[in-house]
Amino acid sequence: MDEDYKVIDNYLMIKMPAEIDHHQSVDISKRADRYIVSKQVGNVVFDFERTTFMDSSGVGVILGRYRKISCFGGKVYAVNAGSRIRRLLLLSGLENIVELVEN
Amino acid sequence: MDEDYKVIDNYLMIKMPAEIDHHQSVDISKRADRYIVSKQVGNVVFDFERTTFMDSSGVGVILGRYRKISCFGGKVYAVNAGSRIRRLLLLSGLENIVELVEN
Amino acid sequence: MIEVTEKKDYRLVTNEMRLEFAAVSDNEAFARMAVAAFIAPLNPTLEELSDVKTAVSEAVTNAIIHGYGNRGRVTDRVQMNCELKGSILEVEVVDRGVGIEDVNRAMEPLYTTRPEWERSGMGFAFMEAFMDELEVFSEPEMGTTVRMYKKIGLGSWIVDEE
Amino acid sequence: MIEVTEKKDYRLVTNEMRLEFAAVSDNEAFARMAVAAFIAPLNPTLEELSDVKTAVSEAVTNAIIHGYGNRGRVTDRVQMNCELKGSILEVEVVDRGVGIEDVNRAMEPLYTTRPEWERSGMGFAFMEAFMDELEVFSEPEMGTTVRMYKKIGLGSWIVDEE
Ligand SMILES: Nc1ncnc2c1ncn2[C@@H]1O[C@H](COP(=O)(O)OP(=O)(O)O)[C@@H](O)[C@H]1O
Ligand SMILES: Nc1ncnc2c1ncn2[C@@H]1O[C@H](COP(=O)(O)OP(=O)(O)O)[C@@H](O)[C@H]1O
Repeated sequence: MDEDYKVIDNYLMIKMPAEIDHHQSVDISKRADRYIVSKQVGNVVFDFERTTFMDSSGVGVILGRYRKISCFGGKVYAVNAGSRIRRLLLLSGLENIVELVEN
Repeated sequence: MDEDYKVIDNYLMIKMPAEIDHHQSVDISKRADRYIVSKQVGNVVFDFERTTFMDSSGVGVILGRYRKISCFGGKVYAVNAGSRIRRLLLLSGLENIVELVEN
Repeated sequence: MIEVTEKKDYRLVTNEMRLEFAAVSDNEAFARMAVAAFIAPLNPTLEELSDVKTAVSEAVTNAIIHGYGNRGRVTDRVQMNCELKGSILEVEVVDRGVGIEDVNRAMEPLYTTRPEWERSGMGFAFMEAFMDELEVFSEPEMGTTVRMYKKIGLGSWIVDEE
Repeated sequence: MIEVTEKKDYRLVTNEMRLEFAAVSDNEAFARMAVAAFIAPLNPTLEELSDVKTAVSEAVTNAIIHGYGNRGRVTDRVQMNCELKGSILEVEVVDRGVGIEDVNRAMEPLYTTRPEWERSGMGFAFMEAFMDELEVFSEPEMGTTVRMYKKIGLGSWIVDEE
């Protein structure tokens, strides 16, 4: 839902859904890009507070946003990423791409 | 588990499981009857506090205990029965057999 | 006699699954969780979820204990076929077990052939109470098919029928 | 060539289910909930549950989007067969889609033929990471079978193999 997307200064904050699979990912990417383009945000923050499941499709969403914004110097951040999601990011080699924000 | 079965005076109190289907019912009836016989209890109290699912097998458990104890003047009671379980009991015509205890 | 399998018009079907599982009592819970997961995208109410799970639990339990005589063999199979046409759920539970001699009698509330297993005789009555429609096809020695329909969620009852 | 179907020794099988569903993306969640419900009686740890759900989600997603080209047709079918031998889970995900030209290459981490769909190329890598064993059988134009094994819960790894 759109209340899960908030622009604060130069940051797009996305409250990720409970389950992030291919079905959900398509929708997240589409919405995120609409904000990135229309509000000209430079950075994206993924909030995993609610997330209880993620597969490699979620990795694709993060990588895809990174590719869109990194050429303009933007960064991607992950907040509330539990040990499971950290492990998926590590396995995918995203440790140098996603900045993990400790809570 | 056996901590779900307690004898207090002449009452066997059974904490019913989260899901009461045929698979579970066989076990409940067996355990209950062991207590009824060995401790000579006259009445049975079914506590549905934890129960989120019940099908007609649960009706069979209640009826079965009723048949075992009613000839000696015993009664069966239901506590913490939510609207769903009340509806199942009503549909099965158990309203005159089971005493619903309000909490 | 009513044909149990007919040619399907896939233009109306929005989702479908066919599940086959061993006739063992662990799978009673499995089957109702599977149907619950299948209808989850329709955003069913809690009551609709309970209704469907109860009806499926009754039909699957019957297949396992009556159809296959409660013998717990992994090679005895129960089928559960689910289909969505918009917001209409169709569930079919099929066994190749002993079948039912007199379906009308079997469907009477409180009628059971297994009082010694503490069956209450309320299985078919619950299926009727909690689903919108119930059909039972059975033949002795051939098996039993229970077919049930229910409208889920907020959609309207729009099944084209010719 | 390795045979995908072989004669089964049912003495070792403690439970089995075969699920067939439409290749639509709603069923990614459905398939992983179904496998979770199937292994529930083994009392899996939360980590084991996540591992199995992730691996199944990868395999089923691949069948839907790569095997059947993401076209969302209800008549395209994915099969998921699950079997328990004691505490060993076997999951097989089968599609009759386009198949894979070079399986070894497909299994390399980060390799994907669909960067335009933002696939990360980590699907097979996750299946390998989260399951104990992974086998992939595929033939162009015939389809793909992914078979995975994992020991669940506290039991020991006791599969007789001849
Ligand atoms: N799948 C089936 N195969 C054979 N017999 C069945 C089947 N389902 C129901 N029956 C018969 O119908 C009777 C009534 O079924 P039901 O209303 O579900 O009550 P119950 O399961 O409590 O006996 C059963 O006792 C059984 O004789
Ligand atoms: N079921 C399948 N049918 C056809 N091709 C497949 C299938 N599964 C995987 N592939 C091929 O293998 C590649 C790698 O798969 P995977 O590691 O899961 O990564 P991804 O799904 O992110 O592309 C895919 O891009 C695709 O070309």
